Amino acid sequence: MTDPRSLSPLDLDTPDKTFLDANELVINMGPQHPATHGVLRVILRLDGEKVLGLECVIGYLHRGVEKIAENRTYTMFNPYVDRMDYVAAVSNGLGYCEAVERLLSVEAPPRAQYIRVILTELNRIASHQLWLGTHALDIGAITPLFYTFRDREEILKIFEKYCGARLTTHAFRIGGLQYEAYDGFERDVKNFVSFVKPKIDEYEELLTTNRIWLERTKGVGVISGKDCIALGVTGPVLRASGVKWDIRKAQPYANYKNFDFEIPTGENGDTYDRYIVRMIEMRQSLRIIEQAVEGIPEGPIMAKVPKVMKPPVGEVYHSIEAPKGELGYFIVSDGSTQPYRVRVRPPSFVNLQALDLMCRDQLVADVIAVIGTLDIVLGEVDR
Amino acid sequence: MHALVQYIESYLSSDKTPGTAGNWFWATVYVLLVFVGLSIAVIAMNWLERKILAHMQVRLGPMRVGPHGLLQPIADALKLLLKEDIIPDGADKVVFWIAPFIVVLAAFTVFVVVPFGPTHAITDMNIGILFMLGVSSLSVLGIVTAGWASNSHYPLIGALRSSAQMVSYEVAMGLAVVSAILMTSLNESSTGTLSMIGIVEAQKAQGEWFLFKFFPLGIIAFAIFAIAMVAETNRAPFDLPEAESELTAGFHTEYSGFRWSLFFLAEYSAMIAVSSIAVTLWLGGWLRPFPNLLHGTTWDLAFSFIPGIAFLLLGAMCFYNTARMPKHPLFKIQTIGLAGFGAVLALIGLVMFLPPVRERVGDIFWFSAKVAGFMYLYIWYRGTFPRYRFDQLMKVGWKVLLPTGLALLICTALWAMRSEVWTQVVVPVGMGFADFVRRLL
Amino acid sequence: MNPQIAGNPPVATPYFFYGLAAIMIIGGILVITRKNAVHSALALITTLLAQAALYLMLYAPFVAGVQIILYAGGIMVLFLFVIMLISIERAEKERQFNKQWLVGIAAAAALGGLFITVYTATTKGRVLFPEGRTSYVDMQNTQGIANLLFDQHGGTYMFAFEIASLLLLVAIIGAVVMAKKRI
Amino acid sequence: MHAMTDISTLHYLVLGAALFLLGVIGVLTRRNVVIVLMSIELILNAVNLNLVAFSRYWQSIHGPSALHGQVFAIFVITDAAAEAAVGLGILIAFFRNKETVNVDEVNLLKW
Repeated sequence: MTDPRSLSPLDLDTPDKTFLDANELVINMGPQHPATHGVLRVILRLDGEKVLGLECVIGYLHRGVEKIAENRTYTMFNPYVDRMDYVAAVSNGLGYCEAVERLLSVEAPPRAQYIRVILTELNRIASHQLWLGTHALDIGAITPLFYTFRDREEILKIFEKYCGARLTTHAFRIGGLQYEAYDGFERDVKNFVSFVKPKIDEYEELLTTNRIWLERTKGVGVISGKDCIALGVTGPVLRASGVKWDIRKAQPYANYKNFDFEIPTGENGDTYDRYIVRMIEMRQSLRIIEQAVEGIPEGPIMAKVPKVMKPPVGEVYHSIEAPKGELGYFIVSDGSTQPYRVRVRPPSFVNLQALDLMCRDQLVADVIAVIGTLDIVLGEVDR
Repeated sequence: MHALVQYIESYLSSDKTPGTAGNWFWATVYVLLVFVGLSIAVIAMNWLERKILAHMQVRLGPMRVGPHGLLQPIADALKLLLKEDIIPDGADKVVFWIAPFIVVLAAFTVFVVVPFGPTHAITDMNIGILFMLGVSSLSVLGIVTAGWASNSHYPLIGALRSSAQMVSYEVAMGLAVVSAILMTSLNESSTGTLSMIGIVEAQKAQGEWFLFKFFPLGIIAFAIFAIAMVAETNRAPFDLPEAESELTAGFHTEYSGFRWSLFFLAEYSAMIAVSSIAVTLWLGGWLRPFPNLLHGTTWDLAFSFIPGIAFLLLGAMCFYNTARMPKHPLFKIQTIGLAGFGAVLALIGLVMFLPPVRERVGDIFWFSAKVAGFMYLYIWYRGTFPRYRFDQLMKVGWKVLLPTGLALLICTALWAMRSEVWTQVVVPVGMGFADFVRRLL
Repeated sequence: MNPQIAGNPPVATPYFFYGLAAIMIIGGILVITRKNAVHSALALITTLLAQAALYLMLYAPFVAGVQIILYAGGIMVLFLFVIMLISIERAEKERQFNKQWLVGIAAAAALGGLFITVYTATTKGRVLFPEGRTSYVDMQNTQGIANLLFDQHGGTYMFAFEIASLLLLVAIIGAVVMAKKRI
Repeated sequence: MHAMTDISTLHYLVLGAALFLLGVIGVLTRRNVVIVLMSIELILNAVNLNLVAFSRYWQSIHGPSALHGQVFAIFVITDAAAEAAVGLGILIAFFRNKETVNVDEVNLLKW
């Protein structure tokens, strides 16, 4: 495997003159393309169908979220983070709230922690379900999409019941929770867990041993653990390459250290391993949810935080394990009500860097598979 | 008037196809009938595919236009006809204009030789199967030119993919077809035939469908054909030329409105055409199940009731769903419509019980039923399989299907001549070897 | 025309011949005059299909089938494939005819003149092909060709057939060697 | 059937000769190799048409099994397939090296 740092950027204007080739072709995939998951534009240089190199053009969804943060109070900025990774809004909120809590040196009460974990893990399942559906759709299996959306609906219903929103949930507040869990929350979650377990088997039945699926995913978009670390790739992609790194275990936040779960890792770092890792992660999330919902303690849901937040001068970097990888918030406070600077380390953005490395010498169809397997959300890439 | 009735009656009792009899009038009528029937089949297929796929994917599919979306295809057709016909700037206008017509012509012309019954074909050609394969392979020209004329990268890649794919799978398909044609020559005069009607007659004479002939060779040939025909028609899991997640829509990305609908029409009629080939070659064409095992007037009578019963069942299904319709004034028209549709189906079913009709529709019914089975398979594939990658597709075509087809052809030939092989090759060689061994000792 | 010889009725009326002949000639002219190679190829396909129809009129359905499946469906797809592989935008803007085009046309005209001369010299008032109606046995064309190619006792053209298969093998290998970048 | 309206072998020969001449003109005057190859196909087809027409003539004399002309036509088609495959292969190799498809630029015996 080549060192990712040695890859030269794609020279689009001057094709490779050492060998004149009739087949060389530069095509624009996106920004309007069914398989680039939003408004990603990929410039591909092809030799027939083989990818010689590619370049991602991003920024079509740029809204200046980080800059907006500088003009909002800490509380006011909270809903904005939901709009980054909009399929995993709960995780985004968790990361932001915990970062500000660390800045304020407060900690959410245990009950809030438990409910946070439940919602975040539910969100992880929802995010993985959406990933699975769209990824399978990209590879040509249209049916799993509907299965996963059917089941994701149940999670969204719980979110809706809890906080009134389905997608951009804004479920957490700095210092705890805004809302107490509604009546029957625990029952709903338990029902969901028992409902979704056989459904995950159903997805696997359609795909895991499907010969075409195996051919399309095995050995496709291989990336080694070393390259992943060099590129800063995190999340299931990193774990599928054999690196056992999950921030929930490595730097436990919320109260993940109280829960018993495993970190799945792959061996080959190919698309199939990433698929398997995510499937196992869904089951592990269910395990966490089961434990959490059994052990929700009674108590307050909000820590003591001032109405007007003025964190002390300083900076904090707090990262959590979002469904897509390490989601980090770097917040600099100048002691005022508004952050001096917020820098988000979005997993999608960093993971997208590996696309070129993973796609070299593969076919066009593999680019689609790799974009799918990276599980990017353009809202998060562009911010 | 009486003369006309007599004329029609004389035709109905004819034992020749209109083309063979040289009767241009009936040939024209047949052409029109096939054209209309095919269009209806494509429309029905459109609705069925959406409904069946929807039910496989835990959703309802079209439900708004007409009861259970029955009028959806018509609404779609209207929409497509009214849409603006966009020819991209920089496209080769003439070729862009012609390409869809090439595809449609190729897809429709093959039905000239499709035998819906012993006399129910437009004509019976000496080269029937060759004609079908040849003309259906012309559609690749339309696809390639469509992709090229669009002057855009995605259609061009789609066109290149489809030309490579269709040419590759034609080879395997041809080998499978040859092995079936070889089976037609197993008679006293050892003369085979390429005629579509002749192939079915041969199956009738030999008393078994070629699917079960030389078990398992017939089934293997059928399997090769069944895989290759999906690739030939660019359907899932071999739908790379129009892979929407990769090439947006492949060769017809730049097409819209009426021209796009021509591609759609061609795709579905090509599906029906290749299924007809499969049915004719391996599934006994128009023959009803067990024509030899369960023969005799009683069985004939029993089987002749099945078409009517099938339509009655469809009608009953409609009535059942009418009863399940929501009792809401808004659904009144839809309920009535569904009931009316059911009544029409039931009426057709009843008409099919009339002796003169009963005796004549059996062929067409069994042929259509077998083709419908293939159509269902197409939908099922689409709901189940992911898409192959291009190199894997080529690997399957050249490294799996082609060698299997070649081996199969040799095996079929050897099996067909097994007595000759035994007496003229195995026995003499064995004797010679035995002699050699004896001398050695 | 000898009315005594029994035969089949013609497949189609003579007008079909003239129509098809016109299509073929126009197609042929378009093949050699179009700037765009794809247009040429399409014209050639039209010509080939019209010729397949003429084969049918000549009671040669098998050749017609082979013409459609091999020529129109196989060779021409190959042509189109290659035309699309090589970009032709540049070729279109260039001069279409070479420098000796006048000589070429003159040579072709001379050849045409030769044909006419030979025809007039040989006929001298005689009917060139005093043919009767073909007694074409229905549904026997393919079988007849098969008998000639591989009869039970070694068909007349069995050896030629095998040589042709060898030729195709050589062509396959040759094409692969030529077209592949690195072998 | 009226003799005037019947299509004789000669009709086909004239058509074949016309196509042959068109093909010759194409081969001799065009620069684009692809079109030159297509003109060769035109010539081969003209020959084929003659062969099949002769075959009909032969059949009318020697009976329906005298199909030698048609067998020949099939061999010619086989040959055309081989020729097209190799010719286009050469063309691709040529284009890859010289980036042109003009036949009068093939003036080197090596590249």
